[in-house]
Amino acid sequence: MKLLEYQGKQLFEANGIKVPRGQVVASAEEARTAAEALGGNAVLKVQVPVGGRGKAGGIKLIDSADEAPLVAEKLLNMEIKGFSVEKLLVEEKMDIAKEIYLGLIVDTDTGNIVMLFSPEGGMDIEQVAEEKPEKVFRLVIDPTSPPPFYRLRPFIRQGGFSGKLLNELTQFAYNLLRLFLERDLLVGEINPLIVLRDGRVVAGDSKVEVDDNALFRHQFEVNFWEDSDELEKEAREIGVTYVKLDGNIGVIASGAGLGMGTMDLLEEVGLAPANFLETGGGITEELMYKATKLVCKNEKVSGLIINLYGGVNPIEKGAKGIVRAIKELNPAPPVVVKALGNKQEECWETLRSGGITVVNSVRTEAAVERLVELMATQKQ
Amino acid sequence: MKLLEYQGKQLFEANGIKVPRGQVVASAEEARTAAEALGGNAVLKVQVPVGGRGKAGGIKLIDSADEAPLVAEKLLNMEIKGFSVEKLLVEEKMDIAKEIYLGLIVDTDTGNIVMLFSPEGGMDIEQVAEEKPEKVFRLVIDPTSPPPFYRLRPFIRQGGFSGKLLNELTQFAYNLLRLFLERDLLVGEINPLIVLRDGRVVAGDSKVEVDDNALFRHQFEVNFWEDSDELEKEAREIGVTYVKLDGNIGVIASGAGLGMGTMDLLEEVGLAPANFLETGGGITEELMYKATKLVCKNEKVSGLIINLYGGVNPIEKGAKGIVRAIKELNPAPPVVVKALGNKQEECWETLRSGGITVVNSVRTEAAVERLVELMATQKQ
Amino acid sequence: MSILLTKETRAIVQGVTGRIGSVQTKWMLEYGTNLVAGVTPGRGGEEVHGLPVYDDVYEAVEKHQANATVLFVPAPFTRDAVLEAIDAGIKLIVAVPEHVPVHDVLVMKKEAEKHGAWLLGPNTPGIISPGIGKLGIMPGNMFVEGKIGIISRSGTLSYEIAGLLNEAGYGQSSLVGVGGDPVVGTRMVKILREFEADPQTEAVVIVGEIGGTAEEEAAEFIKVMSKPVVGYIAGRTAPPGRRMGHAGAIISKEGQGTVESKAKALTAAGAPVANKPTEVVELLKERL
Amino acid sequence: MSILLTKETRAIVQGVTGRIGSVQTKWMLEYGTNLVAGVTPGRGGEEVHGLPVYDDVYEAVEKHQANATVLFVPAPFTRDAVLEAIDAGIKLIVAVPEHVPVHDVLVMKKEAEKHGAWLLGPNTPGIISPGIGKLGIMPGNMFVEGKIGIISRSGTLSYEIAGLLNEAGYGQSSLVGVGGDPVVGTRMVKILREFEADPQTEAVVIVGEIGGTAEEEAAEFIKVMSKPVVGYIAGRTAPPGRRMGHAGAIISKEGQGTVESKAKALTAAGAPVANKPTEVVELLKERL
Repeated sequence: MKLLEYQGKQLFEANGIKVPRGQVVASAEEARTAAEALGGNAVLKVQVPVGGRGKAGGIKLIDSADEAPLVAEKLLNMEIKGFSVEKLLVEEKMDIAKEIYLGLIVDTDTGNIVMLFSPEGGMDIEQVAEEKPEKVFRLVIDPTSPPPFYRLRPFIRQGGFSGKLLNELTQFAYNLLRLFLERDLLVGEINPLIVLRDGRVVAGDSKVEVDDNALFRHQFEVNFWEDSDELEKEAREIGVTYVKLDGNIGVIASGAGLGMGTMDLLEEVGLAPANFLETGGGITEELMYKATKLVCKNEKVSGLIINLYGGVNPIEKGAKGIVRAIKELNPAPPVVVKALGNKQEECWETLRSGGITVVNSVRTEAAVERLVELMATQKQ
Repeated sequence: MKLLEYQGKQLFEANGIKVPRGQVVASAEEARTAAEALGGNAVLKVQVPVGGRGKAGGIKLIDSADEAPLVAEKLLNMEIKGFSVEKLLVEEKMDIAKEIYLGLIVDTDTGNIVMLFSPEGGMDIEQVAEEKPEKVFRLVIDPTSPPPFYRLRPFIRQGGFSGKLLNELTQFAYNLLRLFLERDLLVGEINPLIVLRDGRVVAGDSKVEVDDNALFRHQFEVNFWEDSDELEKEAREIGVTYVKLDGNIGVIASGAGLGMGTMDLLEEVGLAPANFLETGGGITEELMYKATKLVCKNEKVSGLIINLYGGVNPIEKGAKGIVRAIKELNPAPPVVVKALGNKQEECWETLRSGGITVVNSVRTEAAVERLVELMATQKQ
Repeated sequence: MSILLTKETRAIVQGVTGRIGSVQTKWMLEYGTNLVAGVTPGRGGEEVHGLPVYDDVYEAVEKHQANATVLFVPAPFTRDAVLEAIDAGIKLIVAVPEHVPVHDVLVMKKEAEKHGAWLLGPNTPGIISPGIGKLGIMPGNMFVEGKIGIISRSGTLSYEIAGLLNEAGYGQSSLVGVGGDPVVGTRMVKILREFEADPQTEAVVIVGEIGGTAEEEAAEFIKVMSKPVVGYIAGRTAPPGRRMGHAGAIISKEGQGTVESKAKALTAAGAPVANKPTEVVELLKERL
Repeated sequence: MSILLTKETRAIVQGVTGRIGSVQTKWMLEYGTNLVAGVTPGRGGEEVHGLPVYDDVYEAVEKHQANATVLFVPAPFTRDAVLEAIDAGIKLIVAVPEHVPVHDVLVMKKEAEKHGAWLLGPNTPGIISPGIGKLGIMPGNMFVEGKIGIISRSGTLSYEIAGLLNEAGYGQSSLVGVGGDPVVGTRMVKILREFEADPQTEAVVIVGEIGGTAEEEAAEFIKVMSKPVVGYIAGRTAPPGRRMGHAGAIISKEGQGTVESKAKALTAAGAPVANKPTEVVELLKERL
């Protein structure tokens, strides 16, 4: 789960990472109140789950609270890279002396955690990393023995800092690392980490991703789900992975690899997926019923391919859920189910009695071909 | 700081270590209410900071709440090994199937933590340890890498347990270890750890000592100081170590070793210390003033020996505090101060102008001899 | 011969008393797998499908000289179950559970590496050596004993590939699922080395996916391998992978992690890459 | 020669900018100690009594090849300051602060042992090698260069013993305070071995205390030592030591930890034990 800037900053603040004064708002009037609290001198930032909002005009400065409603109104009506703006963060304007980069990430290949730090932070950090790699410092962290505070000081010192500022920056690095480890973050990034002219240091932005699989052991201060997509919320409740895409073929698969493989084969015949839905190993009748309904809520869906293997999954039970869902849909799109594995015969029988087209070949291509036929038939 | 049983149990409960139902009370009436809450079937236990209270008659069983006030009254009037009983713990009576021993301690010699476990717990555990050492299992714990839960299970399994009970006992061991580590305990002991006939497991008693020096990093659920001695409480506030003893010579030293050495020399000439007071390295005028007054609050004190070295301690400032305290005391006991080290001349001068006898020899014996003379003079 | 799961394997099942654990244990036994015991804390002394159940792995190892384990424990308990197995000296660990937190996987991976244990998963279908046994959830009837080794990041896709191989008359020496999570216990290249050394295996199929650099790393070893390798990489049309902030961009190795980069690396190393599963068989035929 | 603190010692002061740290630094410098730098996090770039101040120990070691440190940091920060010094490669660490939590000492002690560093304290007056320098808080004027080594668990008592030795014309090679806390970084016996090996030292005085088994352990080594050893143990009349629950009784070694047991062990090993400080000199005279 990727957090919005304001959510990440709330998490920062609760964990000792200083952030600018500010408030998140959802209306022009709230924006005025928030700007007044800052003496009118404020910056308004759209809260969207994508980068590049500055270049897209999603960040505006104001000099008085009176300007706030009008500017906020405009920002709240924007759409940035397909995301409509629901919230703004109204923050104090800052007198910036220096912008620093600080980030933590999991290196999926080695299984290490990597801390990245650069005294030349800000919008162009990737360029810095490419052109002046000596200005980006890396600390490889063995997750079984993370460094104590005192080990981080010489790491940060490499950026040319000393005295109080060195201490302050080390504190940011340490607190971010603690947050990262204690709250199961996948990404924790502060860019820019801002040194103000008055000597204060604050997190100018936040980029935080939490591990959904670790939520069972955390009580977060923030309601992350608040601003997420309706269908994705529903998928989370059902217990499946759902990603909305641009095409018109609904895809359900009992594994991520199989799902991707199916999508690749759709492309081969000129079809585009409307979504990616992966059930994992938790198939039940109910889950398949809900998943099928969920996929078809997307009005673009004009065909559905379901690709299942019965290893740990009881596909014979899943079949019942599919039949029930398709019966309730009116109109139902053409559906092809390929299902193999334990109890495959029982599964096929259930589907066929429910009027569903079954492909019992090991070739997913055969299922795709069958779907193309069905869709062509229906069009006529 | 050693905790009373009920304090230790409050700490246990807050840390997932199950205890019997019960309540601490300070009066006969409260005892009745507490007994009623348990259906009248209860055990009353005096809360004193010494062992052996059972043999001293400090534990009584009752069958109805009506008995409670009378029994409580008697117990609250007891004195056990010099400690008057201020509080009782009223607990449910238990149907005991098995008594187990579980304890954690710091091995001061090796710097390890040792977990001790015996399936034959209860009052005679020390005897078991001596006569059947094979029934007492030890787990040596490196404090830099304490064992995870799963390592404790085979340790507890040695006691002959399996299945649910093994799990439950391992949970006690794990929770006690966590408590010990997270809250800086010096001793954490459950004896007996009781297996009830209905299968529940509860901590029948608690023996807990917390490290006063680590209190800066803890917020305890329990007010440990509530029941401690007045003079010891005051000493803690001043910032010195004070132990009350049986004799009549007040002792103040700027180090523990020197204090003990001084006490040993008093004994050589037939005198007995009224207390042990060690200032540590934090001497100020105020501290010496308060420490001198504190020692003399004990009415038995008929002579005072103060033994100081000025290494990290500013003895010239301490001297002012001594002079001020002695002036205010009426009558003041005979006092001898031996003081050496940095700024010793300034220190002596202050003391002498204040009318205090100074010994400037390196021999503590000389100070003791001088005190004997002074006390003899005064008697005449 | 086969790799990792061999005739010497004496395996236990962690989480043997659970719903899934119990069913899968039955199927593994029916498949002929040499399971010697089960472990579920708090259930020591019971029996499941004739297997004695112990409270901890240490006891199962002590009493049965177990040297492998397959786990069916809930995701929140997977880390500790794996660490216990490692600590008890087990050298082949098959972690089936999905939804294990990434930070838990990091710790499991490091500890396995420190102790020289093979950790497959988490989120793996497991390992099957047809004719010997299976530790995992793959349907046994989808595999046939033979000479092709399969390494896969995806359980379901590997079933599809195995099915196609069967149709074409190619059985499998072993199928190893490394796990479908972003971080897994064992790098593909390590398994590849085992197949290269295994006398039964005559060719290897790598079933890869977009993301990470496991396939690129494998390609380096393929260059010096004596046996033919064929690849298939899923995810050409997958939504662009999570971009992990700037940090992701900064640490990523230039042009790695895409289907194209993987295909390019493998092809350059002499391992042709199929565009779809059915092509795998054709490419293999050309090389055998 | 002397032990631990020698002519090769290049020491830093951690907590050099604090009230006590600054004063003691002045006195150590006046005594002739080879101090090369100070460390206080957040104060890098300043100067104290002519010493450059750094933000961390790593930098001080890098720029001055420091090999020893003496600490004057508040008790709550002592653990991390010591661990940093160990991590930075320092091999002689003098931890002066008192009131350091026992659990912190446990960790410091283990880490020092793992890295082969000498950790004196906490709650130690430090070490002084008259004629060379001192790392600690002992008043310099109470010590004279000579041939007696002193090992002490008590700072103040050791001053008294040194004063008496001075009166009798016996100077000291080194005085080592191991620390007065229940758990300390270095066992007495290790220091004893250094004195045995030190050419300047002709005899050793052990100033012990009730509690623990450091003196008993030292006695074992004294049996094979070539140099005379004299002991003094304080605490004969001390209130009975904290009895640490039943656990204390169970782990305590039969009849150890009392003044009597220590005196008995030392005497049996050939090291007579004085009843009072003045007797130490007499016993020493008989042996030199």
